[in-house]
Amino acid sequence: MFRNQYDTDVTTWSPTGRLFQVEYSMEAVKQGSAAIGLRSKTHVVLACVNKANSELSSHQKKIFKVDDHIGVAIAGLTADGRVLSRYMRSEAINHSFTYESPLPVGRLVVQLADKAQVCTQRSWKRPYGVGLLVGGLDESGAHLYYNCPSGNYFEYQAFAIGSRSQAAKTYLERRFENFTNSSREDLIKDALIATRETLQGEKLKSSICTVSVVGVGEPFHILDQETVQQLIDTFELVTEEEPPAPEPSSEPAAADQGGAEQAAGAEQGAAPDEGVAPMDI
Amino acid sequence: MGPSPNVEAMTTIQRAIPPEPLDLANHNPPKVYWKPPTQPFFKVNFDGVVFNDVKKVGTRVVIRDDMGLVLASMSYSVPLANSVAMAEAIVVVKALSFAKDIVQKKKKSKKDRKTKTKNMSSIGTGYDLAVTTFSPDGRVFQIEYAAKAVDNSGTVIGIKCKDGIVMGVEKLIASKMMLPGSNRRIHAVHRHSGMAVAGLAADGRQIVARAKSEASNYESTYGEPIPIKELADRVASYVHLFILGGYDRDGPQLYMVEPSGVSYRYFGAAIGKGRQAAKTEIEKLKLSELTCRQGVIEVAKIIYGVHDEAKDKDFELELSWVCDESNRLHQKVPDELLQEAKAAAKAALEEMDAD
Amino acid sequence: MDLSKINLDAPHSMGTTIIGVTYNGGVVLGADSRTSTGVYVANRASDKITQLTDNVYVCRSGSAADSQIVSDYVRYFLHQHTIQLGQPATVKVAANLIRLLAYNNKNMLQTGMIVGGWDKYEGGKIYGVPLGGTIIEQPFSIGGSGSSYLYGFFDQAWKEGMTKDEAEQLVVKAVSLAIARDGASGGVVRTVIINSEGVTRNFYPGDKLPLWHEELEPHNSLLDILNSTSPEPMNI
Amino acid sequence: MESNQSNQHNSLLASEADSQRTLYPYVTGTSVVAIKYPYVTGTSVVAIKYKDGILMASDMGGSYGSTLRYKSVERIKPVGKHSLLGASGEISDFQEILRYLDELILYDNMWDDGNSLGPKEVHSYLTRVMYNRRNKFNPLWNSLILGGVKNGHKYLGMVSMIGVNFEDDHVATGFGNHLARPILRDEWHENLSFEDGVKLLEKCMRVLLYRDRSAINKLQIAKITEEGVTVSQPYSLKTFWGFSAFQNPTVGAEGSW
Repeated sequence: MFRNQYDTDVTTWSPTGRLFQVEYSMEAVKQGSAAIGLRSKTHVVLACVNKANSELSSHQKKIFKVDDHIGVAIAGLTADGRVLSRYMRSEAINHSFTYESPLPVGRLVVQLADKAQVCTQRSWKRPYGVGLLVGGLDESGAHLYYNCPSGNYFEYQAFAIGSRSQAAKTYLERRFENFTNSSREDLIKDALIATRETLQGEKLKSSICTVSVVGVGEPFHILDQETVQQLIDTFELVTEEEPPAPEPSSEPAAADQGGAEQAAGAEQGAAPDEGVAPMDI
Repeated sequence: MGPSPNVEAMTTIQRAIPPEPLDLANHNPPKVYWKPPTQPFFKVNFDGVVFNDVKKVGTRVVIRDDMGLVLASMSYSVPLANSVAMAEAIVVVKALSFAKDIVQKKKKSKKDRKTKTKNMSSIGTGYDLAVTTFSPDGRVFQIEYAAKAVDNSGTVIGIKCKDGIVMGVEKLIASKMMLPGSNRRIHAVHRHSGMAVAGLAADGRQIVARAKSEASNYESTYGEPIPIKELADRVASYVHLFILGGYDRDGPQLYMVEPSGVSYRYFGAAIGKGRQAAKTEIEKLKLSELTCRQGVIEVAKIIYGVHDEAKDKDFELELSWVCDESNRLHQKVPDELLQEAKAAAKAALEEMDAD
Repeated sequence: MDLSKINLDAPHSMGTTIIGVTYNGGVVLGADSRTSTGVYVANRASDKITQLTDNVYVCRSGSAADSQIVSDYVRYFLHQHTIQLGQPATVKVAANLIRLLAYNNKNMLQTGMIVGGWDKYEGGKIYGVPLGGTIIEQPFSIGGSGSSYLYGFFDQAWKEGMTKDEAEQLVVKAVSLAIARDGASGGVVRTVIINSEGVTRNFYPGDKLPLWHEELEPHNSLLDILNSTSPEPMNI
Repeated sequence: MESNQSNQHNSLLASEADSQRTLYPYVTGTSVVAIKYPYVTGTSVVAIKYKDGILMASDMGGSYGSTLRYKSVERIKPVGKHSLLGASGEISDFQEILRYLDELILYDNMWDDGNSLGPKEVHSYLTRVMYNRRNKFNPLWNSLILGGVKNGHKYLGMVSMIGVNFEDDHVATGFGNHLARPILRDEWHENLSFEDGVKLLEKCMRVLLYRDRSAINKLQIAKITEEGVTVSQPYSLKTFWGFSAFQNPTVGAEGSW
């Protein structure tokens, strides 16, 4: 796995002006099972794929409630994700203690990004190996942000992260322009379809995905399994008519933080002779 | 091993594994391992190693000049070849193409030649791994590498008009699903000043946080807003590259702060990828006659002009001003004006294309 | 009077009259010169108008020690600040530093101050910083124990846009009036005039001050009066 | 020595200090947080909700003991775009609070993200600050009134120096609590026009002027609506002295003074 001498330490610049450790931490996001987020003017839907390490184990929780108006879906190191979502909770609760009003989503996201940035500037630290899709509602409407281990954050209409998220992104890119005026139900439907895209042919079941919603008049909550299954059953009819998903490969499904995905992850990794630091956008 | 007259013509093959184990106790190392080439030649040394356990062939190439200074080095691994001979062949090809690459790169950018060679000579020396390490010729390569990140980032410009300051940023966008406004590069620092940062946006926020606290500390101690010059001086010590614009009792001022810790006042400044072209464009403007409202349009035109559509992804134009029209407050340029500026910039581009 | 009951250990305090007045072009600061320890006059020629920078002075009242330490600190801070900025500090900055110390240490400081000066941005400015650390910009400000006797006088006599001489005369008159009624104020009247041209200090000795109600022309001795060819000889 | 001095001073200001709640010194280890007294103080502030927003009135006096030392103290200040703050009590503490709020609003504005603190948030923040300071036995010696309008919601509340806080349709601090609130209870209603609101406040301020010895006849009225904040220029109210008994107080009360 040794790439070069500039990638052992977070704070060491490569001759081309890149920070390899930070870039590698972004690779960690690709190792985790997919998380998907999309928003309309009034609602945000976060969905994720749950992969258990074995038949006998349960899966890791990947969607967390931060406050009534904010939720987060993660991909990558779930342990890091839990730490960060706990941080977000405490920021949100501190804000509502002082001001008796909800913390604007965009501000929480910047605080979170700043926290992540600190880890990229201390040689004895490591960046958080987790990507977060933060969905929330505040006085300026519904928002969806992606927080990256590099300390960057971006606002999206729709986005997907994690393993095989490219398939979901492709689906979303075809449709995102209509999301602004989507109904809550349509958003959930698109979230489920995008989730299915990442499964590479595996059947979409409520047991392997989690869906959550936050929106006007609807505090953040995770939909229960029966509801999700009902929705899947309803939509399955429609999806049958659409062009089939990319041909399923025989590759085993990635367990969260599992090693199975490493090969694919490395492939997507930053090629060493690429000139511009990819995180710098 | 031995002198090679031309990188493109001749190379030598060096065995990785010594033919027989060394008797370290009685080992008498040869007096000379390696001789530098004579001018004007460069020497390319390379080697291949077979890693059986991971089934890979590792290749190493190093190019040195007549002084023995390393110009470039590279290591690369490829899946295991069928035979050792084939592995050696791969190494030869790799080494040659690498050498050719370097030569071409040097030819391609005559202007940047000096810095390129400089940077190349740092690689592999070991003097370029820590900010606290000087190279024998007294340079800190880590700082130079960090500057690279800044050089590669989107163009950032600032101009001083007669009634205020306008700053603009070419913010590259990775996905079309991204919405405008996030991962900002221009930040308010106090009521009357703002900062446009190049390099990593996340690092930029850190410096902005410092600037904010310097500004509010100053005000709580002295009871009046911090002069822009003083703010520039204070933040300069935190080492970064950015443009600081503000409007204080001495009028509008624009500073560029460099990583070396110096700050100078400018009429117009540009950093990032397109800085050279942008500077040329700024020089054409009659800044002393320009109002900020007009300046906004010009800044937009410049940013659109220097954006390399072929190479770079989509971008978002981020604009801010602090001027009489904004009540001397640092603010985002109003949406209506931003749209007007974008339209004018696009029109100017099309006109140029038509010519 | 029982001299043994005089408390000579009482803290030195400037039961004082201090004044700052703006005029068209600058400011005039004024003060008496009496420092007391209880009822004992510890210093009859003290200078209560203290320089902070080239262009800013402060009038001190209350505890002499407290006001000195505050002005020493502020002078030091302003010195640093002047070097840092490479230009003179404004009156506002000086006043704010005084306020900062006065407010943050209000339970330890017994001093009220008037900051006055001139700078190129705002011109002549007067700031009052009374006990407690409030800061108030004023066209004129009075302070110290003697000021109680001057409120009415200033309400009546102060005019917007006075000349330098009018302003200084007003200050001298006011301080002498206060000296006449306030036991804690006395001695000489000192004034400091600050404007774009610089600083002028004036000194009005106690025997050159105007005489007020029930005050008499001073003499060397009764003998002089007796010997004088007064039309009405003393009636013994 | 120090305490001796401050005691002397206390007696000078006794009437003001005694009218405030007494705080006992709090001993932590060897250090004692001393009791503090207000020095320069402002008197009542009165505020009401009206049809389009909030109206607030206060005079501009700054008392120093019983001396009316300052007469141009602005005791009503805008806080951001949506709020108005009025204060009675220690002026230096009010200035300190304004500095806190200035920074709060500045940092809020610097986000430049379309979110902003409304009156409710500012009031809540002040509540925390006041209560926190009183818990350190070092209160900010003020009664504060916070009014504002944001997104069509009118907000009017107050905080005391010990952190007690509440919302109401009309509020008043200091003497206003005793003299103005009864008038407001009688005459206030939801749909007061701007003109009627101003008249009602002036009625209160006039009564305060007659009966609060710290009040002065130089006041400001501030208005906040969805459109923004306006603080009036300083002005004086006409007073009424035309009762015949005033002309001739002893008529019908022989031997009176």
